[in-house]
Amino acid sequence: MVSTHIKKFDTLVVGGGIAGLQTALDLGDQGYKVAIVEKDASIGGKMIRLSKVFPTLDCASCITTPKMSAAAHHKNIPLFTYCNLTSLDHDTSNEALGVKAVIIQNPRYVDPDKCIGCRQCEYVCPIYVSDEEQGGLSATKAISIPFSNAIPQLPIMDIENCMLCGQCEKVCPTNAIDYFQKPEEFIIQAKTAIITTGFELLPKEDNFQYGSGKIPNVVDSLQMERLLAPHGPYNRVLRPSDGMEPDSIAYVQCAGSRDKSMGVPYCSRVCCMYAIKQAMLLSGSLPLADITIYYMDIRAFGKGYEQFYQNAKAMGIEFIKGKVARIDAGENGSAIVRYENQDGSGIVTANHDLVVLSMGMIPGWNPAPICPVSKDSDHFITSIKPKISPVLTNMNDFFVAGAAAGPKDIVDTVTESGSAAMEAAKFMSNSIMEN
Amino acid sequence: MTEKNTDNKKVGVYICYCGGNISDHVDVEEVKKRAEKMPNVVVARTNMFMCSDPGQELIINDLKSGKIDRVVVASCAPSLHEATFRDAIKRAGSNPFIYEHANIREQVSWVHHGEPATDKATILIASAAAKANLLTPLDPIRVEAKKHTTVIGGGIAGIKTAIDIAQTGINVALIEKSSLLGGQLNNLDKLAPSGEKASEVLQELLDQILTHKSITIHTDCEIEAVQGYVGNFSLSISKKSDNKIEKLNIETGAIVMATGAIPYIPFDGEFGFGQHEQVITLQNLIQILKNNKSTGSILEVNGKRIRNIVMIHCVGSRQIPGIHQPKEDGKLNEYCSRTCCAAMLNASNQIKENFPATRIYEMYRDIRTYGRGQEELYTQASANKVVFMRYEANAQPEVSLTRDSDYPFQVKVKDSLTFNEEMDVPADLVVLATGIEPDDVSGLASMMKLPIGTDKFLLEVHPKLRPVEFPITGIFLAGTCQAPMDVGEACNAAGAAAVKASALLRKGFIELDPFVAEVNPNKCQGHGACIEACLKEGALTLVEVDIDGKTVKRAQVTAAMCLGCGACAAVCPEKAIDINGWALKQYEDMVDAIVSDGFAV
Amino acid sequence: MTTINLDFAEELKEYSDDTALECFNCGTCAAICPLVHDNFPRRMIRYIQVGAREKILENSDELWRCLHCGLCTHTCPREADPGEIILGLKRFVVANWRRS
Amino acid sequence: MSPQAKKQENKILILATETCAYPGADSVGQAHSTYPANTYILRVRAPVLFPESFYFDCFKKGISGIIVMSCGEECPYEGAFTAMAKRLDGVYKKMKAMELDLKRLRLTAICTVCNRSFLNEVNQMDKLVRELGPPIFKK
Repeated sequence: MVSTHIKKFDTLVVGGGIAGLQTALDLGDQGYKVAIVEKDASIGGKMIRLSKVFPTLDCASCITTPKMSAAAHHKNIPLFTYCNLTSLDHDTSNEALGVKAVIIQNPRYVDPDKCIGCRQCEYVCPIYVSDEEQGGLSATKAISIPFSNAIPQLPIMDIENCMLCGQCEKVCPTNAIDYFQKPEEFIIQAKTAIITTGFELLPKEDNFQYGSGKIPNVVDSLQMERLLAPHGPYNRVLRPSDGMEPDSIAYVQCAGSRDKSMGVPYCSRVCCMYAIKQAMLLSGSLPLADITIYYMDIRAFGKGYEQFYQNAKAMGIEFIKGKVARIDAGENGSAIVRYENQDGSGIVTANHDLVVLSMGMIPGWNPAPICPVSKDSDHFITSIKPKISPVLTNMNDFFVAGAAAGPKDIVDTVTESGSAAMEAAKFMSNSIMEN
Repeated sequence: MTEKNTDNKKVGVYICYCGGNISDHVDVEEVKKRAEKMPNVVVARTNMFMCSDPGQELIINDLKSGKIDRVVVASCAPSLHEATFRDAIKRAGSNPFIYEHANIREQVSWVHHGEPATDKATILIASAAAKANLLTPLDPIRVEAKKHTTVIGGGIAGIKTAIDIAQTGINVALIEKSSLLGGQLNNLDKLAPSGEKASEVLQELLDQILTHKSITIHTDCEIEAVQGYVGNFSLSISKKSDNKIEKLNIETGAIVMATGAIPYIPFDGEFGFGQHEQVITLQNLIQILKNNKSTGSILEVNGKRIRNIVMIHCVGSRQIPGIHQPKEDGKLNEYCSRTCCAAMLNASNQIKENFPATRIYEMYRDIRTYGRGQEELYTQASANKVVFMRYEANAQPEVSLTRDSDYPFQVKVKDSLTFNEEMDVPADLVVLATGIEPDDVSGLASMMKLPIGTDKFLLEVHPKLRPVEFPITGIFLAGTCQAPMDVGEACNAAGAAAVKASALLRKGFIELDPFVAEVNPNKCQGHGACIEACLKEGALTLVEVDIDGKTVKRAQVTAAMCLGCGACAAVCPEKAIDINGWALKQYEDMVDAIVSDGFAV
Repeated sequence: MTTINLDFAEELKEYSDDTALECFNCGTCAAICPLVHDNFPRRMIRYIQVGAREKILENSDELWRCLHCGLCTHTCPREADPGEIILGLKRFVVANWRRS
Repeated sequence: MSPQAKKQENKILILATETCAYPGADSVGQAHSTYPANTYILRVRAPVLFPESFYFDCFKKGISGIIVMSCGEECPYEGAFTAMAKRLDGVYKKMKAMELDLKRLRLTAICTVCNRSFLNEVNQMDKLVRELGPPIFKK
């Protein structure tokens, strides 16, 4: 492509989750022009998909939506959603060594300038596909707005599953459907880049001890977030295989953290607290259910976290010290966990109606080969000054914040994002002074 | 049809079809006809997409021609397009606050059908028009702000905050109560997990701060009074120098609390502490390792060869009511001190790597090596042959002096890793992993009305939405005055606080929402009920004014401090105070419009 | 009451790789073991860690129920190699029998 | 059809906070869940604005039921929720004295995605006001 469009900003933020939004807002409020590039169709990242958040137990949506909307309406912050990076580096053609990103706008097959977000297309679409926004636990249409509070409110067409029946095109009041939309490349030039690419859960398919994702009613923790969310797939907590209300729920901690055999030797830092939080929410919605958390060490290290943990114990949530060694399918959709009882009495197998794997965090983005920023042995972005400024990377105009620099909870992420915005602002004010 | 009152405002109503989203369920043309008959409505128009350029043009033209002076748009949820229409009004040269929104998509056409939907849309428009009739142009409140920030506390968080803010062109005063910058960092050695020297980390920052021309450092200072509000605080400070007390005054736009924390000191007899010199705290051990010059296979402390060290975790942290002994003030440290696990393992690894024959036993409740590189410390400690034992909170290790052994101590612990067997560890040295305690800043906190949490640390507004801010606009917090943190975390908090302070002050003035309380001086009788009801101390005051030669009291709003919640409006017997843009009277008229089915007043 | 004795781990170096102290007692090996259900092999590994030499000798029959399937080693989160530790203990016990 | 709409009975007034309950009501709309149309949502910053008299005036004007949908403890104005809840206690006392059914006034917390709670509240209140009819004030 020869005539690629170039857009210029002060800062490019890669990733529109809570880290990206906060860092963009903190820079935008300083008067810098900040572009957020997000791979998903909506900003909001993992946080907008959560139910409630620890230790305050406030609704994740209510905490995230104001930040999403503040960024979306901020005059200094344009959003580029549903975009892929194809390269991100210093601009070698420019002596000022700014940041240059080549970006592909993926086709939504919907004209964003015409669409009014009315969802008529979604209602008429006859094709149902698995709804990944609900952890694959329910279905959505082949053309749909990803979730209710998505920003922007634009649908995406799942072109793989669309059968081109044309109904959406017919019903659309603004003629926004465009079956012929193509990926479009554009370039962003900026003085600085901030990497806020977040995390993914280690896939449960990778884990043979826990059934490689094949045992019914063994879900991962993000799926449980959806089950607990007020706008979740079933509007209540039901186990996926048969819609039964679970009486006994188990949490398996360190399922892919602190475990060299699973390739993740580090602690994922948030799983203890989210398991405790989910357990508390569950005991609220299923007061009669037994909830057990199998753990090695409870890491309730943050402000108010230990008290939260002690409250959970007082509520009757059972904590059992021991790493679950294996999970097998039991009768009637139950799952059997096997662990060592450390009082010396031997091995226990326990039946649970629903088992949640507190899967470890892995990086959401691998910079190689498109970006030369360096990674540590844990595959997260290297922080070259972890004491004085954990947001500095080996590239002087590239900064990092949030889970892109290692597993991190929301509280620490929000603070670190402010710190990244500060370092980027300092870098830009220095370069102004030097020029 | 009655003659329209000329005193009233000229309201224009603009109703959106939303391409069928609204018009499929709401008879938009019928609603338009009804709207035309509403009091004060001078024009009603419809459009397929009111948010489109042609739709916005309708409003702009009517405003520019003087046909209307108030705008109601009936369309989708205000979260989507309220800002769009306010912008359009601005483009027409009008004040954006003469606008009211009627939500007839999310709250009408998408939830109701047929005639009831049309009727409800009508009523919502009538009530929006009733409110619009009472709307007045508003301007953002502009508060002049000094481009100056005061950072209280010269530890790592304070130093980093000061450097960061100064770098954005804002002058900074750093106030430190002692004569030395660096705070607790002065007492640390190799920092967990990667072993940077605390002194080098500190020196790197000191090199920056000491040469920075926009930062003034005031050591040996006590803050005696804080007054004012965002943009215009004033601090009275007393400075000790050469046995003299010098007074100084700082005028500042924002304040950052970075007052730090202190190590927990065990009570006398806690695991033998204070009764035997070989029972020490983690902080003591760090000092010993820092000053240690000896080499050899065994560590020496106080001239004694240390063959076995027992380290006890969670001393003064994670305390449980009914199990742990409270301090004299009845207080327990129920929180986790966050940094001690990694610091303890770091110290163990240093000892094992330099003095391999010294044996280490760590007694823990949970190992909390949560951070990046910390689990590796734990793994490394295991590889270094540190032995771990796990105790339950209600069965703490017991340290006793021995006479019949060549070890001074015997430490007994019920070890859950060994099937709850009682284990007996002879020891030469007992190290207590003492945690972090909040420093007493109650004096400063009460001067500035800063909230303190149940854990006695300073309390932020919200841990996720506003983690480095206080409810008092213009006052921020950073570092361990908020909660235990390690150096990197404190520096992140410092950066976050700095970015907020510099965004606030960068223009030299602050623009605040115009939605604040306003007193009608003709109605106010100076009862003071509003002041009692006000949720924000200082936002409302009674002042003496001269009316017709008599001195009377009247309520006065400090707009920069008002939250705009309306608590005052509810209690005024004279209805003399109300919230601009969200007035009680507006709601009353809206209710009138609702009960009269869209044809009020 | 067991008095800790770290010399025992040193003594065992003769018989196998010295990895017992790398175990962090999660219990995976014990719960994954298809044959022995008495907290084995973690119980043995813990006894090495605290130097409970006699307890290992007392319970040494458990060692011979292990068929070295390798599941414990394969799933050990710390890569402490429990299988090899058990093998080493067998060597130690045999040597000890010979001596006595 | 006459431009004059039919007189609607049993109106329910909803005071919904702009940060929580109002977007919560929008979320119900996005889900296209229907609920009775005799409901009128007023967007408020904090319901602490309304004096006791406001509630009685509404009842006197003919409003049959009022639901205060607040942010609850997540209220962005510190202390406002407690102050408002205290005021409603006073309203309830007076309602009792006036022999007004206390169920005509409900205080609840609705979050931005609390669709089910919203629908529950609205449907319950609708059922109630249909049974009770408009409030009658006894002297």
